[in-house]
Amino acid sequence: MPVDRLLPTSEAEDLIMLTRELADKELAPRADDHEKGEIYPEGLFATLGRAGLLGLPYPEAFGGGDQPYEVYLQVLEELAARWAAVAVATSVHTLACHPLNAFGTDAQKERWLPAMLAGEAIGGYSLSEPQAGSDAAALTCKAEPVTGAGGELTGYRITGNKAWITHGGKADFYSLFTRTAPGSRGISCFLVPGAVEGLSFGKPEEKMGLQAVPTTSAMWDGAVIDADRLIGTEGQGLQIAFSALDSGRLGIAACATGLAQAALDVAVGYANERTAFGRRIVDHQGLGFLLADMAAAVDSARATYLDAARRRDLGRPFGRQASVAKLIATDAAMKVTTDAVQVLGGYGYTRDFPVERYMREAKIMQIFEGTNQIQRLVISRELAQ
Amino acid sequence: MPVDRLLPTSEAEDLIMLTRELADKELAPRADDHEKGEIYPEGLFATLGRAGLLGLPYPEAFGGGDQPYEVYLQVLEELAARWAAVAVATSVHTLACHPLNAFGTDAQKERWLPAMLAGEAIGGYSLSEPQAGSDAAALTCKAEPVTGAGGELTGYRITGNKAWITHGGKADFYSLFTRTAPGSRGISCFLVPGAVEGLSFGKPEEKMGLQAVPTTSAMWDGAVIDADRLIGTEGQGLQIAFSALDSGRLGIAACATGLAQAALDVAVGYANERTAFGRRIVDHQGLGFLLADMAAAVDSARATYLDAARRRDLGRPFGRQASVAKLIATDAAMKVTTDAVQVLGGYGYTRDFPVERYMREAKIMQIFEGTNQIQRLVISRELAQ
Amino acid sequence: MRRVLFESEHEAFRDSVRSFIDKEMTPNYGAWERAGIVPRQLFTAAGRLGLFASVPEQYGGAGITDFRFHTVFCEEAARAGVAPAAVGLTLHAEVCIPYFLGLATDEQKQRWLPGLADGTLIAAIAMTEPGTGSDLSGIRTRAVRDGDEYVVNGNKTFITNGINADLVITAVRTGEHPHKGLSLLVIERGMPGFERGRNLEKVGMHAQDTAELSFTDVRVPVANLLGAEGEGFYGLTRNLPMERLGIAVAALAQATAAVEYTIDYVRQRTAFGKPIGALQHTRFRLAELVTEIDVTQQFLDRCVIEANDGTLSPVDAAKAKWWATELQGRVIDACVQMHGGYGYMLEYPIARDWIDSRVSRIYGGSTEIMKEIIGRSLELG
Amino acid sequence: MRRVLFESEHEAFRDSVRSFIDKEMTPNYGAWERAGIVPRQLFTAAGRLGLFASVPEQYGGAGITDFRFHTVFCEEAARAGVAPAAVGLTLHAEVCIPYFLGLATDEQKQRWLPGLADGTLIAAIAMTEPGTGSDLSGIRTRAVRDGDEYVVNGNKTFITNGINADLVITAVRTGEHPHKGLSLLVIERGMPGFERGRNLEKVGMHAQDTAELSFTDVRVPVANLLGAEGEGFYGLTRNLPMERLGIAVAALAQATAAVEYTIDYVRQRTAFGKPIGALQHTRFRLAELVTEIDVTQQFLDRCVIEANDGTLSPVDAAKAKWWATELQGRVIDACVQMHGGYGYMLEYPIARDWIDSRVSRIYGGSTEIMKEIIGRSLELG
Repeated sequence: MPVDRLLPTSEAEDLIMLTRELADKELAPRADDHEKGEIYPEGLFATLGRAGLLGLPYPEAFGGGDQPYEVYLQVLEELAARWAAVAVATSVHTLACHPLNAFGTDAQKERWLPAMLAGEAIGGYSLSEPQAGSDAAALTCKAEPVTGAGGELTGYRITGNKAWITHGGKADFYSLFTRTAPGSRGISCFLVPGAVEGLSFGKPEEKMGLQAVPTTSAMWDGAVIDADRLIGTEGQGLQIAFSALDSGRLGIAACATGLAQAALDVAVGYANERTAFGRRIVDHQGLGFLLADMAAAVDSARATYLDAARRRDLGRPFGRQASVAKLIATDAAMKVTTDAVQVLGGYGYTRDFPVERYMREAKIMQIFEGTNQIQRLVISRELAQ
Repeated sequence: MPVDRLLPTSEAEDLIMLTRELADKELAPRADDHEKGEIYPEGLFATLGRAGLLGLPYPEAFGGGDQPYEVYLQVLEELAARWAAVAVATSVHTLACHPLNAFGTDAQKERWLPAMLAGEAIGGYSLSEPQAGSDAAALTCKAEPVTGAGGELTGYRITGNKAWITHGGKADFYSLFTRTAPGSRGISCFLVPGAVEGLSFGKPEEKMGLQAVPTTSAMWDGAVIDADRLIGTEGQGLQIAFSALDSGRLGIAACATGLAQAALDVAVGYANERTAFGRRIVDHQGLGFLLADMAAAVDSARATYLDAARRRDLGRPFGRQASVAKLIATDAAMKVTTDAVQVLGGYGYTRDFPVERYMREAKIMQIFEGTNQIQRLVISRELAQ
Repeated sequence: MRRVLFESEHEAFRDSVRSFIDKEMTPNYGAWERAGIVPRQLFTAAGRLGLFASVPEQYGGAGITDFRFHTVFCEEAARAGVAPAAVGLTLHAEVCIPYFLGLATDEQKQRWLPGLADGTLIAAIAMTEPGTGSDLSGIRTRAVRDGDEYVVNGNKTFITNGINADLVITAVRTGEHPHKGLSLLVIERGMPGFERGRNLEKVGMHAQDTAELSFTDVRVPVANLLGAEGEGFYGLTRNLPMERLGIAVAALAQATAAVEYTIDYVRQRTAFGKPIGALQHTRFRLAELVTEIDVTQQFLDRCVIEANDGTLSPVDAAKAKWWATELQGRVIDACVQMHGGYGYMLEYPIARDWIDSRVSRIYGGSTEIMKEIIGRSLELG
Repeated sequence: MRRVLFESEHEAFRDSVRSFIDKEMTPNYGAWERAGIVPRQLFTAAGRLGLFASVPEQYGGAGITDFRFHTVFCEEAARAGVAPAAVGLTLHAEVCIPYFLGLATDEQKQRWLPGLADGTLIAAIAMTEPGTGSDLSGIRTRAVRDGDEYVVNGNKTFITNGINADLVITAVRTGEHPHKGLSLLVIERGMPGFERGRNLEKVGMHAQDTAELSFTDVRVPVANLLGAEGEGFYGLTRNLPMERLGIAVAALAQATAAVEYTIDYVRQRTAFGKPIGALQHTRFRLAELVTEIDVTQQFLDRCVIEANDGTLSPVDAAKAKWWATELQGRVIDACVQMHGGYGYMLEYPIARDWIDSRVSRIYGGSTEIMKEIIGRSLELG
């Protein structure tokens, strides 16, 4: 039974219908095999791009969908309900388009943005380093100016290691944050190509889940990129990164909600069919109440991220609400997927049913885009006057 | 710091401002003394009525405010943040107006509704009986026809006991549900006056909280009421009661959210002032994270009841969402108020600060308008296909 | 699960305690709640019962320090629904008397122990001040030496037995060092300048007096110094593990009693034509609660044995305190919920338990302080 | 908190277990995970270690039934991060062998016990069928008597040791009564018509084989009937408390090991210039976890003592099982979270623990079934 959604326009309703159809056809049937085999879904993101799903919250002028976050996030949720790794990568791609869209010059935007929003160029986001998780001021990877014969700036030489890059080694471009000067105001943002001499990627991390889309480290060994790939000004990097943070958290909140919804749907379907002691197990009160709490958690997570999204769409502050949404939705996803395994019993623990995968996928959502402990830190600092 | 609300119109914003001013002036300063002394706030509901707050979701034609539930509930929340008992009684009054508004004839509405919506007549709701909590089919209080000389129906004679009546003995009218025939289709709804010969009320229950507004039982000892006080048709009572159920649950969800917000505000204020071991306690991570979880629970509860309210306003099904909202918001209120006592430590346990009262008030919200176990039953039945 | 804590003498004591509670406490409990205090005679009656038996025989006690007797008393008070009226007694017995046993000089013992043993002298301990909680370094009540006396000025709050107490072990500042500047003085009823403030209005625990105390130029003889000057911090902290274990034991006893009430209730109350105990949800919830209680009981029983052996560590006591009191909160809250509307009505003991029990996560060191103690012991960096 | 469970012989056994794990298990563990199974030689090695010592001396064992040795083995396997490879061994030792000890005839004992004792015969128990979980009355595998043989048809699933097993204690239906129609047959490797299905793909526990079994007209001699015909239900249920306690003990051991890894991790990992262990939130979370573990350890240790005494009740075993496995889930999940991104990477043992441990709340009777057992014992109506 599809989710009963509140949507602002009939265009948005059509978009959700399109997403469901596409996702039912292209994502759902393939997710299991790709995740088990750790096989990257070649060509799939191009398909999503052709359907217009990879530039939804960006301007039509550059080929985007001009959709409010309220709608974009619900699309993401529908994708996540079929294949979380693809939804997460879509969220990361959307995030990776943000620096150029918000801080690039018109020339830069005209040159690169249309291909990015059309999904012809898939993006990754490269902020973390091995020893700097959520602590951006501790970054050490550096970009040094390269000058031409006349002493003019022609490019930057990049040296250092980055970590935890979703789509690493597969993406066509990365929004990269590196150090151009000491201190927290010495970070700059670059839109770098996915392949350049002196850039190599580590082997994919062996993760518990989200295995179809690789997460890798990147080694920058003096690679030189053109000077015009600097987005914004030197030293503006942290400002750019922070401006994307809250939106990225909403993306994960939506993915987590979709994942939880999928787990709930499987659990409800199973509980309606399986019988024990002569009755359907959904009619046993102990299990019925568990399912009710799962459903309440999913509904409430959705309402919470949509509240934050609507604030963003209205141009109102939404940072605290984004942290609340990420915290509530990913904790809900962890609880709901874990309980879904329980509902299916021994079957839930086997790979014959998808809930075990959902549970493994949910765990990382409590961790990335700022662990939920970091979200609590953000909220509590807002409460400290 | 007032709650940052999303409201649909500027008229609604004005209404919230008016509510805050009125509540700061008339409710907040008196709540403590009235609750401690168990003193009914005489005249207060008339004041609320004059301000237009007692008929908000009803038609302007009869003196109502014609406000969507999305707005009405946020008004209720603002009241609850100052004085939960008054907000609960307001919710009950609004609920008590529902049978007449939705099922009454035009003549009945013209006769009674304007005074009710203007708050000149305050209402109570009388469904429960001592041995029938949420189990309406088990009602035994009965209404028997009284006929005139010519055998025509002139009234009903009511005999039996009712329980758990908010505003019992104080209200001007009650929406009363009694049995006119056996079986679950034998319940009828009457709009009865608050004073009639043969009707008496028990002494107020000694409750843990919400003490300023009495909760009593009612003893009907053959009291006779006019025949035209039947709302709808004989036997339609359960249908009427069920049609009000979901809206009543949303009212409690809003009250619980307001109460939780008040507790959060006190806790945050205290944590910003009080120091321990040389720092403000809000800066201790253990406490900061607790406050963050409290804030997240309040935000999420509000988003959840508003999602349900918007569905109601759009004329879409919202029964499941109302149960989810009641469950999520009242569980959140219990957790947040309990933790607020903890934040204030020993002071939290004394009557010098209001959080101990908030905690006592939150407990009943998990219980009335259908215990949270009943909500889970409703949700799980919806999940059983 | 079967317990292996008690010997036959404890079960015999349990019988005495039951008849004591039936006779001395239950009939008067409502009146004490309304009065906000228990009468002084309750202490002398408890003395006759043997509750203060840890005082040595030469001073009128029995010289028996066995925490199991205390455990029995807490369990029975909880079962009878009179636990708040027992708080002052157990404070006197298990918190205050040990201060005197451990720190008093022979002369002081002769002065005070006989009265403490027979309940004619009621003790309290005054540590907390307005604005300081568990942070002892913040204590500002000052005692300035003047010849053979100290002149004491300051305020204390949240003092259990604050109204009834004859001897108040008071933490005072005799020097500037946050810890080494603390001393303990026994301030006695009637000393000029020692005033009791109001009996605080609390959310629950109505039968127990909790007061503010104030000291204005109170002249206290040096002979009333308990332990050496500057050793107050040591004195205050050495007995904390036992105090915390006592709170844990009482908390678990109350949770156990609450579940017993609730089992009785759900067997009787019907809904949709069946006892609500027949509903699977009720059965599951009660199964959860009895499990939590059983698991915790075995742990606390081990702690009691270690306490008797003198090996209970402050860290294990902290574990017992926060775990048992948080459990108490969870369990009693669930029991109220299973009572439905009746659980909110004060005529049902479960409603009183709910409001009485909230404080146990706060006093004797809050849950957060307990976690700090345990967390530090892990030496995480 | 200090434990009072073990004697010196158990600590000596602990040393042997450690060197056994270091030598026989840890070096091969990765290969076993990839293979989805442990080799048969592990069972014979475990026989030499003394893991199957409950078999009487006359049949090649030592006649020692002391659950504390099992406890030691579980704790050390968890600490070394090889617990999934120990599951088949402990199933053989603590679930299957007791069936033979309790139900086998002398003739059967002579046939099978020597091989079970030295690990050359590997046992499994086949109860669950596709579509039936803990509901034994739903068993449909049928054994029809034909002269001196039964003809068995049906399917079983989720069978631990399903691939390795030589002797499969199989629950079969010999009559229509839901319970009294059940019997136990020992079906042996190689009997015609006994096929093993695929080794199931599981979320974790990769080093342990879990298989589907099918029986098509398998002819089993009546001499292989374990216990009397129609007494299968009794046979299946009598050993459940021990099986459940075993799961609880393993679950707590794994939670304990997870906290130990995590303490090491938070001491080393830094953020914002300090070890993350210095952050108050980390300290509080770990304080909570060690408390929960300590509390539960004392309870389980009591259960082990009762198990040895033969007094452990099914209800107390149910409490131990659900409580310890739910605790394991909570604790390990929190430990993953404290590892941050590294906790999601399979090279860290905590990540493997997380996926391995999920099943413990399901097998041996799910949490819900445990609550049903406890709830019914309360006789609520």
